[in-house]
Amino acid sequence: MFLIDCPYCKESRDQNEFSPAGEAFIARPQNPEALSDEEWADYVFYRTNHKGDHWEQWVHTAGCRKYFLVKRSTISHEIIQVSTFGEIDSENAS
Amino acid sequence: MSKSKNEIEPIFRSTFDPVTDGDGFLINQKNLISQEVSGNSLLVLRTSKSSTNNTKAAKDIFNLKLPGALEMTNGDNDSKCFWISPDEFWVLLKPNHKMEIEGKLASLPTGVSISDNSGAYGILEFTGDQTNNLLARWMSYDIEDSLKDGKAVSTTFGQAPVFVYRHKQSLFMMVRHSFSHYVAGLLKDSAKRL
Amino acid sequence: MQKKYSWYSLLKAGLSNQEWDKAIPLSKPKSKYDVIIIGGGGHGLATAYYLAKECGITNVAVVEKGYIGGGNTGRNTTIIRSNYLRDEASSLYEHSMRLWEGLSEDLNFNVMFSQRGVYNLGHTLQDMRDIERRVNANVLNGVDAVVVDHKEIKEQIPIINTSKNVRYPIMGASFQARAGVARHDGVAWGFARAASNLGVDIIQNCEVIDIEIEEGRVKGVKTTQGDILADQIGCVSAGHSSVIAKMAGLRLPVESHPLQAFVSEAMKPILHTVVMSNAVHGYVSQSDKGDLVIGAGIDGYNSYAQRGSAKIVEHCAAAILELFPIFSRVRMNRQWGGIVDVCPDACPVISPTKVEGLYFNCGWGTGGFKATPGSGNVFAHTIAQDKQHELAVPFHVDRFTTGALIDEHGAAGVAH
Amino acid sequence: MRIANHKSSLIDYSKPLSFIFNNKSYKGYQGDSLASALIANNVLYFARSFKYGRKRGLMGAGVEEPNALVSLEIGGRYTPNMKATEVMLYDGLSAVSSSNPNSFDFRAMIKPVHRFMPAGFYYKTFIKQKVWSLVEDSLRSLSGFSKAPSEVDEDVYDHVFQHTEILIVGGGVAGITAALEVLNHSKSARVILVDERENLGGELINEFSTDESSFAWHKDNVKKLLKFKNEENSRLKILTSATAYAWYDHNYIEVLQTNATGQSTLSEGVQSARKALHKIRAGEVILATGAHERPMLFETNDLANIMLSQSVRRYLEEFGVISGKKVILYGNNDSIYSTAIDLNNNSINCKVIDARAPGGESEIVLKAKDSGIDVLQGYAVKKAKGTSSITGIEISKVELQSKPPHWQSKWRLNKDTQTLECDLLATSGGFNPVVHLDCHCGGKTYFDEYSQSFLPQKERKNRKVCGAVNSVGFWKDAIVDAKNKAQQTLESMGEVKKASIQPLSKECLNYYKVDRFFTPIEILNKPKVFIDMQNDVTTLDVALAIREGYQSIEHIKRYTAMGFGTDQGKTGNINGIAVAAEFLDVPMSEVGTTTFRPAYTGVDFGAMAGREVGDFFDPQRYTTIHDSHVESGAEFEVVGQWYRPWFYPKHGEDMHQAVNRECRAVRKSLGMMDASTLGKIDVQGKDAREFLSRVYTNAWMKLAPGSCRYGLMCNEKGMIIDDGVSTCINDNHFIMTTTTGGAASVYSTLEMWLQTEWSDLDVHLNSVTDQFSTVAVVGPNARKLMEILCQDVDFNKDSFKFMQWRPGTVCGVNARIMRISFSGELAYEINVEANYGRFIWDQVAIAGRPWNITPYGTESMHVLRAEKGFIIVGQDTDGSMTPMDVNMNWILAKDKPFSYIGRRSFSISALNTNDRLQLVGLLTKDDQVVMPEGAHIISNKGVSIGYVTSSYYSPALGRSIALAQLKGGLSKMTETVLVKIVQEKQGLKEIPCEVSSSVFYDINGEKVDGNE
Ligand SMILES: Cc1cc2nc3c(=O)[nH]c(=O)nc-3n(C[C@H](O)[C@H](O)[C@H](O)COP(=O)(O)OP(=O)(O)OC[C@H]3O[C@@H](n4cnc5c(N)ncnc54)[C@H](O)[C@@H]3O)c2cc1C
Ligand SMILES: NC(=O)c1ccc[n+]([C@@H]2O[C@H](COP(=O)([O-])OP(=O)(O)OC[C@H]3O[C@@H](n4cnc5c(N)ncnc54)[C@H](O)[C@@H]3O)[C@@H](O)[C@H]2O)c1
Ligand SMILES: Cc1cc2nc3c(=O)[nH]c(=O)nc-3n(C[C@H](O)[C@H](O)[C@H](O)COP(=O)(O)O)c2cc1C
Ligand SMILES: [Zn+2]
Repeated sequence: MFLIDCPYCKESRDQNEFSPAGEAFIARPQNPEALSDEEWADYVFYRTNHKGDHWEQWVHTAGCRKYFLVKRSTISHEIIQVSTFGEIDSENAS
Repeated sequence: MSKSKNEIEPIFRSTFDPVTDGDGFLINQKNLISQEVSGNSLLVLRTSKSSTNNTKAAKDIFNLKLPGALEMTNGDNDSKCFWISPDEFWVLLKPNHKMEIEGKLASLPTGVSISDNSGAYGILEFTGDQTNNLLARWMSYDIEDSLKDGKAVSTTFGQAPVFVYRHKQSLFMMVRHSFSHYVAGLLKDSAKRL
Repeated sequence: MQKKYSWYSLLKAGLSNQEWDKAIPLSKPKSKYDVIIIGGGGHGLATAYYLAKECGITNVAVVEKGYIGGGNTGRNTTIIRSNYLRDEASSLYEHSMRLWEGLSEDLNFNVMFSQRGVYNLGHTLQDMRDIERRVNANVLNGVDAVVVDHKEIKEQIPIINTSKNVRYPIMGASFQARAGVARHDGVAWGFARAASNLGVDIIQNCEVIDIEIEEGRVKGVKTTQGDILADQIGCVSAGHSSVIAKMAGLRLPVESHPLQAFVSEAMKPILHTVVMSNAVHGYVSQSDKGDLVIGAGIDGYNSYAQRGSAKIVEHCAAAILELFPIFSRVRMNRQWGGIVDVCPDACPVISPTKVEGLYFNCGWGTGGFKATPGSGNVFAHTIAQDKQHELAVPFHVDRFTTGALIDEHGAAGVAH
Repeated sequence: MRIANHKSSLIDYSKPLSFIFNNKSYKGYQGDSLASALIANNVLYFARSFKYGRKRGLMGAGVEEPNALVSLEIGGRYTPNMKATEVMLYDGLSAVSSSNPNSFDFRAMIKPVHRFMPAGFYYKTFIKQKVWSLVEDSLRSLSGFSKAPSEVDEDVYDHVFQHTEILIVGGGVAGITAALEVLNHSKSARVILVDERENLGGELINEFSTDESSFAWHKDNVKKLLKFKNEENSRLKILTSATAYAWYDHNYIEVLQTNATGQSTLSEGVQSARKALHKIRAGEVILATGAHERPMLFETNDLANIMLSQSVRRYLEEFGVISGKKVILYGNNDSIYSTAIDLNNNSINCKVIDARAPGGESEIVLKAKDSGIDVLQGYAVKKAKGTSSITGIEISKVELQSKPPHWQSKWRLNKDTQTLECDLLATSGGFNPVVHLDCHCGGKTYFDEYSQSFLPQKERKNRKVCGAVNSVGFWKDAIVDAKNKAQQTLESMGEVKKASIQPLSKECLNYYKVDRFFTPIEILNKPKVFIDMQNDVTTLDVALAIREGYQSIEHIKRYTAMGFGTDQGKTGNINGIAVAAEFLDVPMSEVGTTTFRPAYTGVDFGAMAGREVGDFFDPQRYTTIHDSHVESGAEFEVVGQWYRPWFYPKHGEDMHQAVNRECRAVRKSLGMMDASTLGKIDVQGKDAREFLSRVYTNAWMKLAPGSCRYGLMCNEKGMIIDDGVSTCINDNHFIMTTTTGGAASVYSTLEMWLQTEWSDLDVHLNSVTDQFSTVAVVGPNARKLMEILCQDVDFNKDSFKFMQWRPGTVCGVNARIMRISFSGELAYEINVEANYGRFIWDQVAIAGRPWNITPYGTESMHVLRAEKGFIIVGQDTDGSMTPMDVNMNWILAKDKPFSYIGRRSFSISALNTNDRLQLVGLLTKDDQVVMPEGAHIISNKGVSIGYVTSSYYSPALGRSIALAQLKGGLSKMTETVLVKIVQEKQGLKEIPCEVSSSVFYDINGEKVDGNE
């Protein structure tokens, strides 16, 4: 049962207030119509599913209802960093 | 026939009305009393990214100062403003106050919106030193230590979303109408075993 | 050749000092194999077995990073059934079911396949519509299935709560009589023993850490026990499929999530069949040792740790009590998790890849144990012929590009 | 046997209790455990083992006990598989052995066959599927311990969330010390101290009579703790009879606390739960869980009255009982001497067999010798003698081997044996730190040569270990260690600047030293050397597993079932590991442990579920009008979490009759429905239109204020996920409705798009589902009724058109009235603030009497909408249908600039084949036959080409109608297809149907304006 620091509420809350919302940095393509079927499938279905430190989205469902970014180890479940959208993107995420 | 119908005064039924006792108590026992506070209006104020806009809107419309994270502010006539998220504030008004405000809504600045959610929530007030113990049966939030006077948080109660705040000696919990039976059921059941 | 298991051999061993051959010989890697199978779970071992037995390819190694059967094969609730909704899926699972029915004999190893029937309960009108639809589809596909009403359920399972006045009253169920459970470890060991008997090397404590590719074709693997060359590589590593894919520069339409299960303390037999409920999120059977084997739900976050969240397990216990209130004082003895590889359409990928000679068999998610022999069988043929077995064709990874998904969320439902 | 006048610590001799065990009455005292009370009554046999049905006595005194399983009470309080050692005695208690040691047991009778049933027996037998099916049930009936309960639990279980800065697990000397240390040095930190036992003190209590100062320390420090606890605004919680059984991520620890009475009570409305599950989130954890003793191995080591040395001591010290008169102590470490001295002090005849060679004795050994205890050093027990309980032992001298053939077998036994008599053998092979909890969530262990045990990993985030679990066994050192760890904890919390650390004494090391843990190979190769008592796993089973290639400790565990029992191998596993090391010829550290998992000790399912059972299993959501539906006798349908009226039977009507009546009322005159459950989302902001255009497939830019529009929502796969009507309040304000079941997921999906992708859009979403109560007034007479109810709206059909809305006052209440229809009839939906919902419903009902207004439920709603061919997302679609598949191409905007959600997928190949399942109508040739939903349509080859999604009897048409998904259905209009019924319910087999449009009633839509 994770304890997650909501970057908006600025408080640690129990996992049962949050919902996971998938891998981070999967941007919706600007112009889907211009993509090949492979590229589109890659966006819709394919995931990195990283073993190790993993950037993902969570939403504070029962709290402020904000989506935010979490870097969490998928091996130890340790949360390494939380951040709001905008603060971090796929470029400067480490 | 039709005429006489319309003369009937509309009957307002408060959220917890079906589950409270004849005296209006949900729970009434040693060290713990829970009653509904009804008749308030609840407006959801959504704000733009520009904070000056927001501050001004809050001031103009409600004569309220916007609170910071997990706080509430108090305004005229016992009105309150709660922080829900960086762009969402709930304004709790005394009943008669709402009409007055509706007039001003037309002139909302861009990026600011208000929706009326008065019917969506019921408010329970808890007093007595068993309050924390009771709520801890169903809430993962650290109410005892973290919910100090003036603090306001949205969290869960069992599987229901709720909003709680502490004001002076009392703890208040806002519950969505459709979850009120469920929440009342949990509260009454747990109160038996404090 | 290993000695056969029989009453005679048991008697003989009992009189001597229990002299038995190694069921699972410990092998060291050779420098080169025709085929390397990555992952010594049930599916991987079955693949190796059928490669050797049906495809005549015996120069095969199964490379396992831990101990064989230590992945999901060794941590699942062992429910076996073939009553899937879509034709493609039900053909594959039914193929598997037929193999199960002769498996112990085929392997000369009792995997304790117990056909005690499986009930999938319906609690809402829509559940019942879905059940009706699935059962009808099953019957048309030659899969045994019936719809039973709550009275029949009560007759068959007297301890179940069929009261109308509960949160999720039981309205009916689908029932597959040939379905059941098997001894999970036995399945891995039985395949391993039979495969090694045919010449397959089973290499444990050997983790694949890289895949060697030359000009778009696989060359071999790097492992913690050194480099091994191979003409073809089959990856059957369940929760770790994406990790292996990455070594080959690929991505998969798969995510890894924790799925949990728990067992009670052992009791005298009380539940003689398998009961599953999607609506309340739980499923239960009683093992031959007497423990209730209970499967919980899946956690929504990605994880490679074999553990999940308490709330999922607790909700599952509550669900089991909805169905069986008399279990309230029964105690949980142990609880664990596995890493399941979930595909967006709840169906597996059995497929060649862009890399020549590299094949994936993954995405079985929460329900691949039942497919173990069938999956190994079609995957073996797929590798041997370098062409998908006809039952595997719909499970090509390209379906995510073409859109020919085989949506089994209804039938797969809650984890099982 | 009870020792007269033993000044034992826990027994209250003034409170005698009576109880029943295996149908015989006994007496005990307050403070006894069931086990100690039975020892006092000279009961030797408690149960039988799993595989061979061997009679077994007690081995331990606490949670480690593998043998003594009993079931407690009957009926709604029946509890299976309790360890007699963990049941505290109360008056009237009744228990029976899980597997009665005094009655006939088939397993025990087939002794000669046991040698043919080695580990893995079943894998090698009954290999034919048919044979296995025949024998499995009879084999099953031999398995298991207690019978399962047969009645519903009388008691309840609570969950309690707890938060603390520091959680201390274990209330022995280490835990007590740590608690006091942090309380003394921190002003604000909250502390929770838990212990599974009834009293604080742990093993220290056993020191009281040998070491007076331990008694004084205990009294003094427990008093200090209680002072902290009783302070006003106390920061300390002490939970006793409370087991920390699981450790989850981020220091979330679950503790199961048992009510003192073991049952719940109900008096004058105040109830207590039988057990409470504390869900503790701790900043820091200090583990002070102590250590479990482990047994020595020898032949027939499972006879009754072979116990752990520390347990013998515990029975003596805590309960004043002992189960023998002539005691031998056998072990490889100093702890047997403490027990010996204790026994000696109580004038109980005892003798020590020490496996260690003479020389270099520590103080306690000398002390024992001085007090006249007979000590034999350098001897090992080969075998226990006796049939079911021990009568004596065979011992031999231990010899060191110069060139050991195996890694561990440094020693072997001399051939000469002596026999010694005894009626109780107490053994100690050293101690296993209770690392279980620490390993549940990623903690590792390492092998410590000195104590020959697995110790918890030294450093872990936000966790410290102290006392015996940290291999600091001597109580005075445990105090030092605990203070040190408490200091370090405070330091890491920033409560003290620098932790003050004191050194441990020299004695400390000796205390824990274990020598000659390994059992000589001569013994290991004997039959009936039991490792796991509960599952009858022997050394030979382990050897066989290894010979057969099951060599990983995890394989050994699974092949032999070692550690699978209710004790989870607390005493046995370590010996299993040692034996495996021996046979594998590798060090123990290389063998390693199996994985430690929750639960540390068993947790009742009832406690796991807590109060989330029955009515509280899942929220039941009601509309504000719910009471009225109940009063009207409605049957309810559960949709998502909502309870919706399904139909309103009158005067003994069945559903069919009720639905026919309701439908007819709607079509002919007037019906009313509670539509409050639909999800409602308030969409505001200047980009609201743009937003709707992106998430719906159709166009929204031109919808005028005052109008409503139906929308269809897809996911990126192009599949339909939701539908509903959205209303334009003004250019910046819309109210979207969603399906009842889909509300929550649609809302969060929409928020996701806004927050993660389209943060540039000026749009705010608010859920207003609960804000409005919605009463639908439906039927040709709807307008007449509305005109009565609401005077400030013009209901003329040309001014208030279909798909428009008007603000108005209904019976004095502000309302939004939408003219939308899910039935094809003239219909209005009155939306009012929820608190007026019931009032408006009642007013509508009263005012509608002249038209015989009829409330109708979801079933009639389904029939009515099916007659009109309106789909229900989730019933007529299943997550794999596109808008094209349901013949709704008209709802796909072609020229929206933004590629709305799902649109790109419409062009991929598989979504454009002509054999996709498509939604059509089906008309049975025999118009009175109603097909079962879910029945399949078959091709002439007999394979499925589709299925029935919705099927009803249409009262309006006087015939049956159905919707179906049919392969290529849209191009098969008027063709005849066969629907196959596989369950021959009404004697039907194949039903011929005509494929038709999915609109059956009022095809041209003339009814929507109602009666003029
Ligand atoms: C709790 C739970 C309950 C379940 N219940 C059911 C059920 O009731 N019915 C059902 O049909 N299915 C069930 N399943 C699903 C089922 O267990 C799996 O689908 C199935 O066992 C997968 O088998 P496998 O052989 O593909 O995978 P695994 O058994 O997981 O084997 C994969 C192997 O690959 C190895 N590996 C990974 N990476 C490497 C590497 N780099 N190098 C070498 N080896 C590697 C792993 O160690 C592992 O042993 C359940 C799963 C879980 C977790
Ligand atoms: N060699 C040794 O290690 C050894 C030998 C004999 C006696 N002792 C004695 O052990 C004591 C050491 O003190 P200590 O405090 O470290 O250990 P302890 O055994 O006295 O106390 C540990 C306490 O933790 C409890 N506990 C364990 N796991 C728990 C869980 N999961 N949840 C709740 N409670 C749990 C135990 O019931 C026990 O009361 C000394 O009194 C010493 O004399 C040690
Ligand atoms: C079908 C099944 C039944 C099991 N029964 C028991 C049991 O009776 N006792 C037990 O301790 N563990 C039982 N286990 C759990 C294993 O001990 C173990 O937890 C599981 O295989 C996962 O491995 P791990 O805990 O070593 O990671 C069972 C596992 C499965 C899959
Ligand atoms: Zn938040």
